[in-house]
Amino acid sequence: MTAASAAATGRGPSRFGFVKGFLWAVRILAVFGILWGSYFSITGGRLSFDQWKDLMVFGVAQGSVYALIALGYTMVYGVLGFINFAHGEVFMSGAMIGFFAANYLNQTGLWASQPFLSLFIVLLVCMTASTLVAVGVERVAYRPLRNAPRLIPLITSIGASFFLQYAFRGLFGAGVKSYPAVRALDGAWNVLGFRVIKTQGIVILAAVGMMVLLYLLVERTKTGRAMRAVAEDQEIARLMGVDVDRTIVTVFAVGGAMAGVAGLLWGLVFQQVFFFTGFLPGIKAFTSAVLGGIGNIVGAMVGGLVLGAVESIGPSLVLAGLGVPAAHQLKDVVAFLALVLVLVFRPTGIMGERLAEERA
Amino acid sequence: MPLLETQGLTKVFGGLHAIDDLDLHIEEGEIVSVIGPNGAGKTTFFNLVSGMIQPDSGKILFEGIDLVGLAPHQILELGIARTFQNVRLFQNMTVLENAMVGQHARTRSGPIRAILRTPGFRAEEEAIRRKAEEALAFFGTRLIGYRLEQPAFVLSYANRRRLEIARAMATEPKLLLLDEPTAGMNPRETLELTELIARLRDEKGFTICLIEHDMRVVRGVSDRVICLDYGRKIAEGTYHEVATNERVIEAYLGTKAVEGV
Amino acid sequence: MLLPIRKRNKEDDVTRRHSTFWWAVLVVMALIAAACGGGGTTTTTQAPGGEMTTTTAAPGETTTTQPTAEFEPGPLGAVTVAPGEPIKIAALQAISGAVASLGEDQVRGIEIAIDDRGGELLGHPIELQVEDDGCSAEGGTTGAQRIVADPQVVGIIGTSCSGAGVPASQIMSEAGLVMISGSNTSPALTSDLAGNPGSAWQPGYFRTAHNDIIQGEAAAIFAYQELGLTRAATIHDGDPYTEGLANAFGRSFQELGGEVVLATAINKGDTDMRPVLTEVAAAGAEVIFFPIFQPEGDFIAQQAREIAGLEDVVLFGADGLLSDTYVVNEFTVGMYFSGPASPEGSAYDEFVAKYQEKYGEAPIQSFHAHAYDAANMLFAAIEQVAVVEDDGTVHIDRQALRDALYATEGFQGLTGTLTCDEFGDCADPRIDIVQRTEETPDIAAVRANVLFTYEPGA
Amino acid sequence: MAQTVDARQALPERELVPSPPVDLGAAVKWGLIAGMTAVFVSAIGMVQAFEVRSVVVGVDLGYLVLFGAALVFGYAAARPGEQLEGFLAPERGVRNVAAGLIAGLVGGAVLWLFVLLIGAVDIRSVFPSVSPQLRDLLTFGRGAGFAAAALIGGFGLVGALGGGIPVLPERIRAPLVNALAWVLAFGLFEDLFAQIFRGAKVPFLEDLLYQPGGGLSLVGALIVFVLFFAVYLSTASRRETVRSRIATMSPSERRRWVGVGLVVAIVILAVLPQILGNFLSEVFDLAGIFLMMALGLNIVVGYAGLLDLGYVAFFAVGAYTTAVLTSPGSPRWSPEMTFVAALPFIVLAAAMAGIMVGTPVLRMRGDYLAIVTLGFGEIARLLFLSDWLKPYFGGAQGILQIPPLELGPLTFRSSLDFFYPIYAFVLVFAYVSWALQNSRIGRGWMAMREDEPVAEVMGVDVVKAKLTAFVIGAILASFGGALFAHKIGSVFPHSFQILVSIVVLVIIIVGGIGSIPGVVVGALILVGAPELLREFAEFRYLIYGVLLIFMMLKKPEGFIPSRQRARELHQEEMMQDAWLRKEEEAAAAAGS
Repeated sequence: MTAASAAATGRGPSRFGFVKGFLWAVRILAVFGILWGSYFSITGGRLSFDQWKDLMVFGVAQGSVYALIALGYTMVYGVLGFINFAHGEVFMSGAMIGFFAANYLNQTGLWASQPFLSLFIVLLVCMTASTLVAVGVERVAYRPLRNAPRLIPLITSIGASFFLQYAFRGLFGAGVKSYPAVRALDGAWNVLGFRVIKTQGIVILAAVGMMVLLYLLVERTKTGRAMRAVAEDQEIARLMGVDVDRTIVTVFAVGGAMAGVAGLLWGLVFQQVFFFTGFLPGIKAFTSAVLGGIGNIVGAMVGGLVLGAVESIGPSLVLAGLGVPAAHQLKDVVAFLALVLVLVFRPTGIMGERLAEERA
Repeated sequence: MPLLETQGLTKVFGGLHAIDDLDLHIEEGEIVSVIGPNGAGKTTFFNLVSGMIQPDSGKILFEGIDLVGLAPHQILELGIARTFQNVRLFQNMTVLENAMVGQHARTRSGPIRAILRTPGFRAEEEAIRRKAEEALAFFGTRLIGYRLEQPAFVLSYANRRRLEIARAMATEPKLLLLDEPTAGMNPRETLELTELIARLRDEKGFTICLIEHDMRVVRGVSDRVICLDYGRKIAEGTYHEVATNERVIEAYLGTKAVEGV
Repeated sequence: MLLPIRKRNKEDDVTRRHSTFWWAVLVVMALIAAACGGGGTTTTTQAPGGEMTTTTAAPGETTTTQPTAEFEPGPLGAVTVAPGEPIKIAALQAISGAVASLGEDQVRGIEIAIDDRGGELLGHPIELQVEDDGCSAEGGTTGAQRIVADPQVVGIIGTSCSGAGVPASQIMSEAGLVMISGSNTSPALTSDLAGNPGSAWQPGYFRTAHNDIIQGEAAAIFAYQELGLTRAATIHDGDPYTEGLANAFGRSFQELGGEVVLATAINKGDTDMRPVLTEVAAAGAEVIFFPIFQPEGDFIAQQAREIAGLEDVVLFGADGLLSDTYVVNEFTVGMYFSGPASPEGSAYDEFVAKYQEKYGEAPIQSFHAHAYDAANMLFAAIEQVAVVEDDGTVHIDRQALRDALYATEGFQGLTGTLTCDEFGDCADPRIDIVQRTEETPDIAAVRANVLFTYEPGA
Repeated sequence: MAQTVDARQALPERELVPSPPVDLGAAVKWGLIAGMTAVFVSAIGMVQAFEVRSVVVGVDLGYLVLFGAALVFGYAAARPGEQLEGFLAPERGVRNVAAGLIAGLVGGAVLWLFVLLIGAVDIRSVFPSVSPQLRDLLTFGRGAGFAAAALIGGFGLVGALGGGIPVLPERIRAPLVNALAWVLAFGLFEDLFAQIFRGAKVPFLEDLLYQPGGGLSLVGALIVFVLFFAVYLSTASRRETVRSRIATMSPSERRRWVGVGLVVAIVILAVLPQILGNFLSEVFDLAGIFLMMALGLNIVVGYAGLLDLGYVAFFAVGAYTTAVLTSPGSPRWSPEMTFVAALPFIVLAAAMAGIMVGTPVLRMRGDYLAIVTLGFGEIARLLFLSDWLKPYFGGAQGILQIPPLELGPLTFRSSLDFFYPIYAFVLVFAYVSWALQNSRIGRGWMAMREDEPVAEVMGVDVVKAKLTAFVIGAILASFGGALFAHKIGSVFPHSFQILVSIVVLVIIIVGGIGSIPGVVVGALILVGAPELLREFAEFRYLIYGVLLIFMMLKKPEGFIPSRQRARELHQEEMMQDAWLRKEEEAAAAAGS
């Protein structure tokens, strides 16, 4: 159709290329596949309505964890413009150190008698640990490279990531560490007809809360203004009297603190941590940040939620409906395909990013 | 038939009409200057013609072919080359390589021929090199000799501007769009470039459209001057006609005074 | 709302003077030197004369001493250990990456086996060379190449992963060595237990771990016949081991007359199992068989309790989860596990005590005992075939060593009574099904709580 | 460095101000860092794990690591600042040694405090490696008092030695440090050197250098030290001249030398595996396969500027296509082709994969591209792993029984054999990279990398250029995959982790992005190093991480930067001067 109309406008080079055709085919196939799979899944009645609702809640909760970590990615990317691969390890270090605090409190009995006080103490420990690690990595691996091409800090961040993983393994052993359970958070709430497991509810609330705090920090405070100035142009910010190094350290510290919060919540929900814990959530969080529009705080949140929901519902809804066996094995395939599709439809992510819009 | 013609060209950025229902034409062999205060939409006009952005409505006809919807490289193949206001060279490539890139659209050999180093490929490479050197030689000794192998970033500001023009020349265009070619040059260099622009038309036969703030340059080279303001054409004619046009003076005085008027 | 994106620097030209290749090489060398100090093989050599501890795994004392006849090497050659020189064995285990604990645990098992012998064999110190198999085919290849490059290495304890075992066993076999794995379970490496060699079978390859087929059958019989369950779901994690075992279970379960209502999978690294468990609930499974590892196994057991419709489901794991760090968790109460039959007595407790003492933590995975047995099997076989000269020189004939291992019968190990078949499957064929209850909060108690013992052919 | 210093000494002395002296306060800071490092390597179990390995005359690796911290940071504390314009060259003398000494003493004190701590409190429940044995090691088995003296004294001494390094005259310093590094390397990589000696038919060298229990003997250490010291000392000046000679060569002359170099390289390649033996050949094979991928990715990232983090997908496609087509064990369909017959299909599959990945990402910018390609890498692995496609690709159980590589009458089976086809392909691909770089299409890529919109306006069809880059990159990677499959004899999804993509990317960046020799060196070092670091078993990725950071901080442009990045200003000046001189001479000749 498009080809015909292009031909009708007259002479000259073709306006319809292979690429456009391919992308349209992808779009049509995707929409068709999703509708087809969903139709069979829903009409097949394999899952009840309540189960679909549960899947939704699970997805949102998982997405909230991604979102919390993604906030740190987005902060660093927004201000410094490079991918901090070690951020997943920053998150892991919070969760890992937090485990020892939680374990100690559990042994003293405080964990059982004063669960919320204990959680608060552990939260502080997690945040401190993650912040210290994040700031330390910045000092050693990134600051000397402030003016290098952006691929260089990417490589040092990979190096830092390796180092942190194996340093934690060496220090604390390779075994899986189990967080003590919080009895007070057993059970579920009923929210508007959705069954929300309490720990998951807390994760969702915390993610939204942290996002709002971060948003206020960036938009409403002097520090936030400095961050935005540095993000815009480091040199000019410096000339305008902004302490660039200090601002960047603040960015890493805040991102680290967010990762620390995520670490504790991880301990609450999954009760497990080991030296490799940070890797996959790190990648997923980065995916979330891109999905939402990297550099965009609200985008990180939205991206995380969407990714979580897609991972949770996608395999059951689309793949199982299409007759794919062991659909949940392919949940990452669904997640990444969703990312590709979103970017094919909206090249700068769901919420977009400022620079790209100017360029478009 | 004019070489380039726009009909009802409109581009809106977030509610702001950068180009608003613009009709203009450029005849073959002309040197046309586009002037106007900052933000009048001059560079947007170049971006539209070169295909870097797409118009919201209207047509851009080049030798009767509508350019709307074409990729920039297709437009270049048709014969439109441009330079940039804030010189955009391939900084880390050599002077010669920069100019050789200009020949990209005029040559064909693909990866397989490049790997096999066929005689056709070698001949083509030789031709590319010759044409690039030819374009560079247009600026005397400034861009040749040892400079051929220098990376572009070591060049002086004026030489970068020259190299950018040479790169555009190497694409063998019919229409050359020069975006503030003399910005940042000293008076002597400006004068030299003014002469050069005239030579470009006379010797190479390019049709030239330039955006310029320096009115001495505009007066020196233009066959015709078009003045834009808020994306609309407010005046057109010879230099003197436009320079004395009330709306033009108003537009400029409303923003800033112009030297040389 | 939006954090502005930093303006991209043009790839700044970062050049430094004196950038030459050699300089860089030297920096690396110097750095390696500076950061890591010296090097060499990671070895565990203990001076002779250490304390000799007797264990149930002590081998039969059948050292052949033939001082007179000159030693004649067999078709695969022989290892000759001069007086004072160590007897070298190698461990090819996954000690990096996400599954590092799997390999590290086994290395520790081997090290304890060496300690138990006071660090020496036939009067020679035992030297253990540890190589990383990376849990991958290429890691197995490189590691095996490195091991076989040293002509003094007698045998290999490894690999951790079947994927690494396939190429490694081939390299090892061609070099004339023997290899005993404590955790490869793929039928491809040995046989289908019906007399047909697996596609990757190599002479000289042995294992103390179970062939997937046996354990799958045991679990299926228990679930179907003893528990009377007819609707099962299986979950694997994409590891060849777990996938093989889950499928073996499914096949047996169906043959017995049960129905596999859902055969699904997760990925290593997944944490949120609730969606997949929702599917399991929807399929109406009565039992979930998930022969996977930690930490994914934790997530399944823990989260299953939160899913509507899975309140009463039977959770069934395999030896991959039969570890201390797993069963201490409260959410494992009521779970069943299949695993090798526990040996009589307190040998395993003693072993765990040594482990704890030596490494400061409880066993981190569940194959340390298999590796321990593998090492002892190897030592026993060496002792059996070694020809010791008067001056202490030891000759170990490679073919004889293989033959001795194939002839292993009734070897008492931590994992049971080991007897090798013609394709190298040595594990005690008895499988115990144990249960974690409120009263069995630690691994020893769980292992002792045997509900059912399966003996093939019985 | 020597040149610039000379130039400044030519200036009148009185205009210069003395440089600030070495900061002794900072030495305390370095000491703290040294102490923390020593505590760290102890707490992660390195000291204990390395205790059993003797490196040089009975000095074991554990203590070497420990005291190495004092040496390195003692040197760091004593290193004089950069000479700034208008300043005298910094003084080197007692003050440097004092700084090293202070750093060492502080470091030793920190470590001693750690010893006291682990003596007083049992922290093993948190740090499993902090065992009583570690305490014994750190106290040398003689209690805390002795430890105080030994650690603080020892660290101080070693720190002072480190601090003394900058005091030595430049002429001695470099050879000395290099020779010591070589001694350590010989001690560290004893196995490798021993194998090389055996392969090169000079086994007596092994007995000469090494003592029976492992580690260099005193004589061996001396031999290595003296040998390398002499070599470095005597060639120091000559290397400078050779370097400047190369810089001023004419293109045709340079081409001739490149030709000679190539012939020499091929001869060396032909002989090398025979000397190396199977294990080292294996390391080279692996490096070669990564090198193939790196050459491919260099086209995508280095030339075309497309940050691809999912490059492993193409490697996997190559390996799986090969497995399905050649193995009798292929699950659904096994035509059991030979490698040569399968080749067109492998190329086709790779090209299709390149288009599948390349097309959706065409309009995406750097970081979007990175994560989307990373996603494609994971998608490929998960699909090959999945139960869904198990009937075709074997799922988790992989595909076994891939036959050895056959090329006409030749069969390649062992690691040693594989060296030849792998490096033959490497040579071909290096040529392909070079040929593409120096062509119309290569210039298009570079222009696109520099400034995509401008390149497009200048006539580069970026859609075509990007797809071409993706497809060619995919094909190169798929060859790597095909050889990999033949070499290993089996394929499993586990071999195609994200880590592979990351390692390949690291290779090209650390080697020098866009530079073919850089990629070669990068692959050999970055794939070779972890294999050589096998010595460090579980600590090798830790060390790898530290190395990566250190490399990037010290040489962000890579080992061998590409021509564009390498153009150093002083070379420009030299060339300019030469040209101007020629002009002047010409003018003079014309005038006279």
